[in-house]
Amino acid sequence: MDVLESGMGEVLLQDVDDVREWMRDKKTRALEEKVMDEHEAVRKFVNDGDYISYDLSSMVRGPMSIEREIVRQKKKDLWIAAKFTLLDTTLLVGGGCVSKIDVGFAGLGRPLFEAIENGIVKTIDWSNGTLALRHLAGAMGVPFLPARSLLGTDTFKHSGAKVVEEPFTGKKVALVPAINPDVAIIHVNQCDVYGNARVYGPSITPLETAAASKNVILSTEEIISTDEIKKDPGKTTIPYYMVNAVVVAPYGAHPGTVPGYYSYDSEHLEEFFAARSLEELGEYIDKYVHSISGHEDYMEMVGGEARMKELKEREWIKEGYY
Amino acid sequence: MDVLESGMGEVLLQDVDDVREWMRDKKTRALEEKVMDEHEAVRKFVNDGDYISYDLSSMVRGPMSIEREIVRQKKKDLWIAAKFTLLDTTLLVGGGCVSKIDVGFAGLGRPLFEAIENGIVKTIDWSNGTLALRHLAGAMGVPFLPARSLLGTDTFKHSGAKVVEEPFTGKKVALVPAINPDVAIIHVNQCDVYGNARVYGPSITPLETAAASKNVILSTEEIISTDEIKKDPGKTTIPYYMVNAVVVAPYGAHPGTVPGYYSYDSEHLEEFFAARSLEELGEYIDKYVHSISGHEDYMEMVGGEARMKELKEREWIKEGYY
Amino acid sequence: MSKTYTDVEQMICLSSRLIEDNRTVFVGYGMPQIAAILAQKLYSPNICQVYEYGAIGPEVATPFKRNMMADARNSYRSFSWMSMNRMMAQAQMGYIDYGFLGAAQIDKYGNINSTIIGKDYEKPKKRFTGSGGGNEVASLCWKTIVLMQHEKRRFLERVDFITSPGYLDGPGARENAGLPRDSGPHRVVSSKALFDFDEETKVMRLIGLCPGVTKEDVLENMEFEPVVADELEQLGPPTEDELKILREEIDPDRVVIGRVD
Amino acid sequence: MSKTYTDVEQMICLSSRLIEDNRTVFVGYGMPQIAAILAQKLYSPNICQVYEYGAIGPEVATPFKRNMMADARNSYRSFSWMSMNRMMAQAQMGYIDYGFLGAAQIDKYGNINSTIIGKDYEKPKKRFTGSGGGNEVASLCWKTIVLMQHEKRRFLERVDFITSPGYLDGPGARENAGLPRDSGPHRVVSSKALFDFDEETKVMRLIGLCPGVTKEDVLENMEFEPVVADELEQLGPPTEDELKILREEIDPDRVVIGRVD
Repeated sequence: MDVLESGMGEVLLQDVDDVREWMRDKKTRALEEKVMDEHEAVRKFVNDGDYISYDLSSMVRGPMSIEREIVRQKKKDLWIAAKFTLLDTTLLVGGGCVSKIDVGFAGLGRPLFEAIENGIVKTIDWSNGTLALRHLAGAMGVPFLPARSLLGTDTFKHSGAKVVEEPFTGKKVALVPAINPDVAIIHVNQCDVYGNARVYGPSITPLETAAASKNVILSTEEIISTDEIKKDPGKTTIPYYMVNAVVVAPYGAHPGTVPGYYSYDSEHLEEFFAARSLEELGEYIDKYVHSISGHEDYMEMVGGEARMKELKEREWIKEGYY
Repeated sequence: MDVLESGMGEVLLQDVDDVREWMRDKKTRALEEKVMDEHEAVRKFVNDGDYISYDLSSMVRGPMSIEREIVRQKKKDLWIAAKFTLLDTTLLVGGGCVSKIDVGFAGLGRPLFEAIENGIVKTIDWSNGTLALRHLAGAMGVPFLPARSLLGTDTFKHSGAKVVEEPFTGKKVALVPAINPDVAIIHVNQCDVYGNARVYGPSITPLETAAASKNVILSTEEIISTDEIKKDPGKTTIPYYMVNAVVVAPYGAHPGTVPGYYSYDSEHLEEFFAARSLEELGEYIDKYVHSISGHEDYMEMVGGEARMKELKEREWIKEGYY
Repeated sequence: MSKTYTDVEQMICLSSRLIEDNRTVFVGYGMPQIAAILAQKLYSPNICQVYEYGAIGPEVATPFKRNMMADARNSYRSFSWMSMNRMMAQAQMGYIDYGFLGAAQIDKYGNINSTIIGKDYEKPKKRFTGSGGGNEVASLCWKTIVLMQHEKRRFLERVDFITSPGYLDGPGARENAGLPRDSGPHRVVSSKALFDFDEETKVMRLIGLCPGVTKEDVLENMEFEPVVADELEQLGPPTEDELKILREEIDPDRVVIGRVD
Repeated sequence: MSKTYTDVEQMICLSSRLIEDNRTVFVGYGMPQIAAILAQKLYSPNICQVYEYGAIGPEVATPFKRNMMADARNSYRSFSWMSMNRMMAQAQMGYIDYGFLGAAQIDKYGNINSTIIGKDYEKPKKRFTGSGGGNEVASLCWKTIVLMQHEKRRFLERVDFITSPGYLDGPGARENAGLPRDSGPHRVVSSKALFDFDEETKVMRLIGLCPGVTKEDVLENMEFEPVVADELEQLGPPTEDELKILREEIDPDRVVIGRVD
């Protein structure tokens, strides 16, 4: 099982035993209330230079309010896992927070591409599937997992994967190294004050990301009681002991959507995508992030209760959610 | 990444590309009705010499009616994956169907142990966790997955796992080879005629087992409409295209329980466990399997409607099921 | 005679006819989403669309919204909602018959580039989205169908960056690299023509022409020379039915399909 | 004076006092299940029990039914219902503080045998259940507590078969084998005594005596000689509260705890 080939991409390697120790010592199994506001959550758990992972995006259930707070607090030099991302990467890069991106899907729009083309941020190319798999490896407490993708491509060459001949049947497989992010940011539909959380609908990797990460910030549409959680345990996606902070953030995915809850805000999205350069994106960010103090102000700014009601009504599909 | 050590246990190795080809050619993506009776399902999909895996057991949601049919049809020389098993292994071994057992948990009771001690069946020792992981590997289409258990033990030596030094951080890890069973037998709460199936409650590996297996027989407490499935897709554990046969088997887990539906039959279980030798177990099997023609007769024999109603009433916990 | 439909409509309609019914189809971001909806509404009602974000078998609600993937409409009335690792696993297992992708560039062996233009990875001339789920789709599904604008700068001898694998550098190369046996690019649908791949050389092969397009027109707009089939199929234009559904049901604002000038 | 409680009651009560509150506990099949229920009812209401069959944090309904694991009672009012691979992954990640196991045999390094007695694997003198989830629990949880009937044939110099790892053959052996750092056997609760493990030699160490049991009584009933602590704790008998809950709420039919002769 010799290594036949190694990708040249930089990888944040961590010893699985060091990660285990962190999970033992720094995450509590006590039923402690973890509710705090976004300022405190980001101040406490996001540091310059951190590796950050957020969950499902593509304008769907993205943890936008927390990401805006990260920009507001001017966190620097972040390394982000951009699996299936549209708004998120662009916002964080536009806010000057990012130095490296593990690319699954780098998002859309010129400002982000401009930052890459100009060398402002460095990319390490993977794929959505292998980034998801790296989170699964991180969540399984193993140093790597095998895959039959990446092989033969330049994506492989620029990734940090390796090719080996496996010892059971002699197949060539790619091995992808585990990711254990410093921080996970996940927007959920419901959770209790301890962090037992429900995610409705299809998903990228909410459980894997929460399990693998050293610090986990949940933002949630609403808090429900632990009794309600216990009445339907099959709905719990993330157990409380993986979670460090719970931030109540109704409409926290705006301008994106939370399926079954509210539609994305297509008018606002046009404003976002109208930014065709980093400079123009900077103006958007000044307006919607730096000029205001937090998510509550933001919601007022984008239309308040009335607008939210409208977005809720636009979401006519309810089946299968809640 | 040299192999440092290899377990001596026999492994049914399959080339992942051969398995892929089977999944392409032998399982249909068409929405075909797959409902058939237990006789036909077992006749069609279980062959002498097959590797068989059943899902969650320990008297919970075990596919007992199908297992009784396998005994009734006197299938021979089966190799079974005994993860978390109590009744199932004992019944199949008692019925003379089994030649090899991959042991996670070999079950309880003297008859089974007698068969092993006398060399009637051969064991290959693993653990529940690594057997589950081998099914996950099979369900991921990779030849193996890594684990940090088994290491250093005689369980490892008698398993078919290997130890390697992995190439990212130099850790020693165990690699367990994929299982792709010839047949999976899974008892589910509900499914539609195509095999879109719901399993409620915690579980061992229903999805992994269905995905990994070349033929999948579902037995189900009830059939529901596809429309109902589509109204709540988050509840679907197994998608239809993994499934080959759907057998309607209300109370199919008897004398075990289906959580939230009906309790186990403790009185009948005493009769089962009263068999202290293979010979006595043979008498039980003659009575409850060979002397009758199938599940319907069996249900009559063990008390019919009245008894079933009783077992349903005993199951006072309903929260979280359905 | 001016055309009564757009290039995008042509590509979408043509590709929607290529999906066999009763098959699983791994649908990529963008145009393929629309083509899959059209296919299901018109030609192959029983395809089972699957998406990297975890939806299995949705009846995608229309109208389709630009840039949207994974929202409630895209996931509507699925058979099951799973997650990315599970979907990729199922593709890896061989459960997914077709992959359906768009791309920025393709080369003669069907290798796809959606990462960068230019040879300097650190400072690319142009950066695109990267693989997304494309690498998995092209690696793991049995047959990949690629949708491409037909332009010379997009049909290259060799792409600047192989994001997702075609036949790499020819016969046997996929298997040698460890990719699943018998998988690979199946069809390329461009705004001018239809291609498959030559069985012996694994080079892209011209097999059909869009209405009003000549063989020369196709070849002039490609950097490499494809194999050309002995007989070229004359491909039909978008039908009235197709256009009606596209324009009235699927994309009434014409944000993806565009408008005829 | 005849005893007013059984050996099993002694072991269950003693072990129930060992679990710190606010910790995750991976509970194995059999006696540990009952001990965990008792612990949660009496001493550590906020432990989070986890089970290999996927229940996280159940408030197990009583009375407890013999041989039952994974049924609705065992899963009652959980925080989450998952599956085996996910639970094992979480233990592997370091999320699970305690492992709680029963065993047929144990040796001086805390290695557990629940597979066979005899040296011929093909034709064992006696066959048991095998690992179950025990190998994962003993490998992956931080601290393992083992419940054992105190008999000479069960406390061995070396078990016939290491089903689940203790300290293997001494200091450093777990780490050398690749097992997680700083994990391993924490306590052994027998029907006569309480043991931990000597930090330097990793050999089982006697630290406490059950009521009415002498050190000699303990040592005579072990094949190997454990390290003996300088001071031996005098362990209390089952309390009235403990017995009441055990006999009235948890196991009224006394199928597990048994009856005093």
